[in-house]
Amino acid sequence: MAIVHVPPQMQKLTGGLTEVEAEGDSLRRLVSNLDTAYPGFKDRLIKDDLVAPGLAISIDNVVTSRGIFAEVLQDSVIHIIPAISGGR
Amino acid sequence: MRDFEYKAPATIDEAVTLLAERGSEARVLAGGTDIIVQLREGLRKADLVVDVKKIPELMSLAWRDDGGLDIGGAVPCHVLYNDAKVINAYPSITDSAKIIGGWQIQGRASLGGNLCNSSPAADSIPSLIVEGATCRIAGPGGERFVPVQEFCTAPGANVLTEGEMLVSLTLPPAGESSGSRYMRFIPRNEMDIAVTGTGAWLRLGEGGETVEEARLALSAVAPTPIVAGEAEAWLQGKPATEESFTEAGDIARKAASPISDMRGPADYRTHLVGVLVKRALNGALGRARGGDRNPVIPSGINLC
Amino acid sequence: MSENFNHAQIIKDPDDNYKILGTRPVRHDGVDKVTGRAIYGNDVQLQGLVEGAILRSPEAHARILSIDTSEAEAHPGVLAVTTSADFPDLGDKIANLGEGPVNLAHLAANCLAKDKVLYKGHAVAAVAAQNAHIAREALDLIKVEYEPLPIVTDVLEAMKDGAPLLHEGLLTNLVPGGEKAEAPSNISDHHHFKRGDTEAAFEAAHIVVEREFTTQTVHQGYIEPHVATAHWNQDGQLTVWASTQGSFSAREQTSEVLQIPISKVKVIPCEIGGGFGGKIPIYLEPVAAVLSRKCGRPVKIQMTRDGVFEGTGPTPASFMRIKLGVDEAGKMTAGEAWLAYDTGAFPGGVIGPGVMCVFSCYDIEHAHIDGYDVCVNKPWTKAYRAPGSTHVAYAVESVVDELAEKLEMDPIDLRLLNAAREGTKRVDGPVYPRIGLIETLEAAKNHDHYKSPLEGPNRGRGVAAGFWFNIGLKSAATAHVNADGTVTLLEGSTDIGGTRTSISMQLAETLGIAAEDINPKVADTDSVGYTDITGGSRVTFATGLAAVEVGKDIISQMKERAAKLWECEAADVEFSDGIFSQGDNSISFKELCAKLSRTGGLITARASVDPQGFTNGFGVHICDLEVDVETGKVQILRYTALQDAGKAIHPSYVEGQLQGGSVQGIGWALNEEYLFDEKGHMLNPTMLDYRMPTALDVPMIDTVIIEVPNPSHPFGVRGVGETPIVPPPGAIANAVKSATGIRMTELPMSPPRVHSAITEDGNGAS
Amino acid sequence: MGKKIHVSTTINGEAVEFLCEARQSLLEIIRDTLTLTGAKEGCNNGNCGACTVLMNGVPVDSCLVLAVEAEGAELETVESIANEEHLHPLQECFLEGAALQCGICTPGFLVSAKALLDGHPEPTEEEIRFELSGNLCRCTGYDKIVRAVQAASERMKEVK
Repeated sequence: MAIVHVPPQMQKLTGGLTEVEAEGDSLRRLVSNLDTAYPGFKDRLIKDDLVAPGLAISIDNVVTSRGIFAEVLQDSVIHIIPAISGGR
Repeated sequence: MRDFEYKAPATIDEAVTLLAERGSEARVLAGGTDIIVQLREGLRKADLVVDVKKIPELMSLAWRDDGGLDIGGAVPCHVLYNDAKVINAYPSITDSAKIIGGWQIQGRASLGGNLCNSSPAADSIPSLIVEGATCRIAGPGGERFVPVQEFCTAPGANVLTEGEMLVSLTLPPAGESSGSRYMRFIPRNEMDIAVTGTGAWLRLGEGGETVEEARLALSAVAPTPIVAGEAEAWLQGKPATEESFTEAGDIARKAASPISDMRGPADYRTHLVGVLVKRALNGALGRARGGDRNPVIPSGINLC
Repeated sequence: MSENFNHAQIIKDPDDNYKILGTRPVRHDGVDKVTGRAIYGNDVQLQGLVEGAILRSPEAHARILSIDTSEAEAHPGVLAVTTSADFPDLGDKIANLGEGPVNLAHLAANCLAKDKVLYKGHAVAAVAAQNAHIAREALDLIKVEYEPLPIVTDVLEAMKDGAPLLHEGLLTNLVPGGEKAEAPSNISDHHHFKRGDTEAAFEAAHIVVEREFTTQTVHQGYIEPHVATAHWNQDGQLTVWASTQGSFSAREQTSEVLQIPISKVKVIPCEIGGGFGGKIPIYLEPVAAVLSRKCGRPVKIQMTRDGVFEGTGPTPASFMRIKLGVDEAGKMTAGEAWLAYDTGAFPGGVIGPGVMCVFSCYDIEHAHIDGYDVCVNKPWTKAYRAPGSTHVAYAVESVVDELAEKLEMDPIDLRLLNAAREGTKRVDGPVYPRIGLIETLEAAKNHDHYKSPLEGPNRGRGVAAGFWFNIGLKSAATAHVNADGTVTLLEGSTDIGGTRTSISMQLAETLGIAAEDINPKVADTDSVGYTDITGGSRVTFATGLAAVEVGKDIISQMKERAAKLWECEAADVEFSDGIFSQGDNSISFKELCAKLSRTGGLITARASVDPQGFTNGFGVHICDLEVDVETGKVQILRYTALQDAGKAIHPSYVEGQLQGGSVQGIGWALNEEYLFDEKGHMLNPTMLDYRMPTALDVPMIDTVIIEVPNPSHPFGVRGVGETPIVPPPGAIANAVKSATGIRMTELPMSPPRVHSAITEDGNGAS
Repeated sequence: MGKKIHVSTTINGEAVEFLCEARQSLLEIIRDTLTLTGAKEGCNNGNCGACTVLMNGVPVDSCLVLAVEAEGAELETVESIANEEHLHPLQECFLEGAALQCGICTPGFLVSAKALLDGHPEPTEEEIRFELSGNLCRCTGYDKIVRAVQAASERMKEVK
């Protein structure tokens, strides 16, 4: 199971848990499973098949540019962080 | 910018006739480094631009028999600071000429232009004042002479009336045992407008230990460049020492009535007057005692 | 010849034995650039070209009641006039433009204001005319009726209840992409990170230092003004000649603002006269396009210099409160940061990287970070070299310096004790891969500069560290192998600082040929695969990787040709050091090229990459300076920049990045700032009064390159370009403290500010 | 539009005539009319030096010269620094020393530096920095530019 670190402002959805486990070999599947366990995640994280504006997803310490199709491994560690908008 | 007519007369008479005919529609072009910017930005308007650089008197350096110098109104700065005789006679003027804008500006800009632009922060005006320069002005009514310290009347304004133009700056012979220095304070080391500037001129008494006569002029601390008369008078007969110069700086501060603007707060400018008067007097003293008269490259501490 | 140029010290990776990488070939575009032949945006000359000019708002905040362009249209020589009425209605559409989401309505309204102007200098209308003089004359004939509104320019003022609102409907994003605040405000985003129990950790700390810092708006200051030329053909095809950091990004932004398919837009990248992040957004392209559509002629618009300062995106002013606690040994145990950056006129500034960079150099167990992006009546802020990181490094490195002083510890030792390393978890979550901060700090400590005594009154030395993420993103490249043994390389990364060469060198290394045998071309959007912007310190890393992939493809195709010659299996052909071989057969790359046309034709190869393995860059800077205590003026005496640069492909250009970034940071630290009057008008929109350093203001900048290879790149490349701007303000502030005893908590440390701090402190001369 | 004025001048050793309006700058004319686009517009205000050309041997900001003032003048632009076959030592040293990144300021620096070395073949570092302070560069931090000028000064001495 991959570990998802939940940022403080989303911990409402997890009942205060700072990290949760979820299954899924792609970000899409992982978020979908996460949403089943903790309803609301999918809406927060995905908009129109893309990672929601303003957000970035770090999988194993690399901010992915592959959106919901990014590969997730069995022991991956996921962080939800702000996107570097314009910050390039 | 709006288009205009361009004339380049060959004589003073022609130029004065043109200027008199066209009155406020006309602007004189010398080096152009101020007027072209002002026309482009709409700060000044002109229907006629009169380029005076084809007039021989405006482009010449003429040493007079009495040892004095007439600097043509449009002689560019680089001519002055590349002339060893000018450097030796009037070092504060070449100090100024060497730091007005960058090299590219100095290839065009002239002391006459700097004076006629009449900015309170002009670098050359304090130097011209302390070296005792007089403006030779031509106009429809003939010639007249005005000391530089009386030339500027307000920011961007001066005594020239319609039809008049500055022909040259007349400098008295440089005295024995005298030296001068211009210093300005700017946040960068080059390419900047003076937050405050100071011209200092000294003549030493016999033995070189006392001040026989001093002249001090300040820029960017009043609507026009000014003379620090009280400090000048106080210095007379005083020992030529750091202590005297510090005191003179304190007295000179009282002459300052600066405004706060983006280049510096008023109290800071007033403070700088004291620092610059002291440093410029020290520089003038060194030269009066035979030190190097070449313009100083303003990098490093205390060389602002 | 090269001994004259005094190159940097390079601390090499011992396993490194490259032939081309690490050498210093002359750049491929060099001769064109020293002879004046290179074509920059404003050098484009086309048949029938006319020139445009932009009308800018004299108000910092106002409703536009009406715009009357009739008189301008009637002016002789005027060909077209446009306002935002000519743009399609974009509603509230958010587009994902490769580098991140952009609110299209904001993007368009920044190109030409819609119903409100939000800052002085906001573009309102544009004119195309026979020449720029006429276009500017016509601007004066456009009548705009404004209803002035109250303004707010200070970030903290703008956060207060009752502050004038820039966007009536703006609700703070409390969670990125999710929950929003209930009442409108100027705060567009609130970011929040928390780890551990900060309160208890501060309670238990041996020493706690807390300080507040402010910085002012600064501009990238590229010497080339923004310029764009557009030609909208009768067949609906739009061609844009742009000075942009990303031709594909410019194409996407332009097509979205104009709501035309990207296939209808071709962007031809010109040589670009500096960007530093400021030439990622578009300003002129859609405006020139609409004018061209209206008049049927190609239209070129070049911004005036005051237009660049007032109308493009500088980087934000900020307010920061930083608190750090250490135990008796100096180990950092607790950190707290409260940051507010102004985003300017529209939401979406650089607070995101700010909150992620603030404690990024250190391993801190308990930390709490809040960051706010706040709209104010100033130009829409944009990226500037390591956006958002310089601000926080200035603040944090000042506090770290103060801790070292209180602990009576060497400031580098304190940093070494707490430095992030492989495995350290950043406060925002991610864990560091192999990084080189420790190596860089050690190199600084051992450097002659740090070991030399500094003597003389009012002199001081400061050090500071800095961090930047670097990025990967997408790059493509195509190569044609020529019969003479050279390779033509098409790539899409606009070359701002010599990247044609750093990319070509990676292809040359792969192929075992000379860098001069590669002929690189920066191609237009129709001629090369999709490539993201030149920014984020990514081009040598990602486009370089595309070139390596291209090289591998070439080798594999050429092995087949060699196999044909030798009647063997391609799998049996070996390639090494530019030689193909099998058994006793061998042939050089060049020789084989000559035989290509007879073995099936010349070869083309291509690659498209989206590498994920980019990694971070850390810098440590050492600065000696002297303060003129009578005037408050600071003179930099000696400066050394050290950086963990991965493999330095072309060391001269790595040094150049370190030196250029350092001097930009020195400018930011000492004199650069936007000055505003009470009406929100910028007072200093000229290169005279916006005081960037001149050659006379800085010393030589010594550099040390520490090559800690990036394990995810075949040659170990890390990004380099952005990190060097991060440490200077902190290093200079710490040096000013050491020289005068005064801690400067405001940027810039301009002479009046330093003098006033000295005077208030009572130590200096009055 | 204003009345056009006829101007005869010499640019890079060739006699040239052009028509211009009085308000047009020398920079506009050499770039747009004479298509010598080596001189660049950075500020159009005399503050950056990117448009530096030599007028009668003296460096000037061509944005602050009216084109009509070029009547009878001798002008040199960056295009004249190299001869038909060889780059000037300054150009070689700028390339070998990587003294340019984006390259927009380079033509102005080369023209100023050439004027400097022509009049002053062995300048000190401080003199180089002072004389080039009218040319702004935002990419290099000036280090490599100053070194390139120093290297060119050495190389020109060797040639002599």
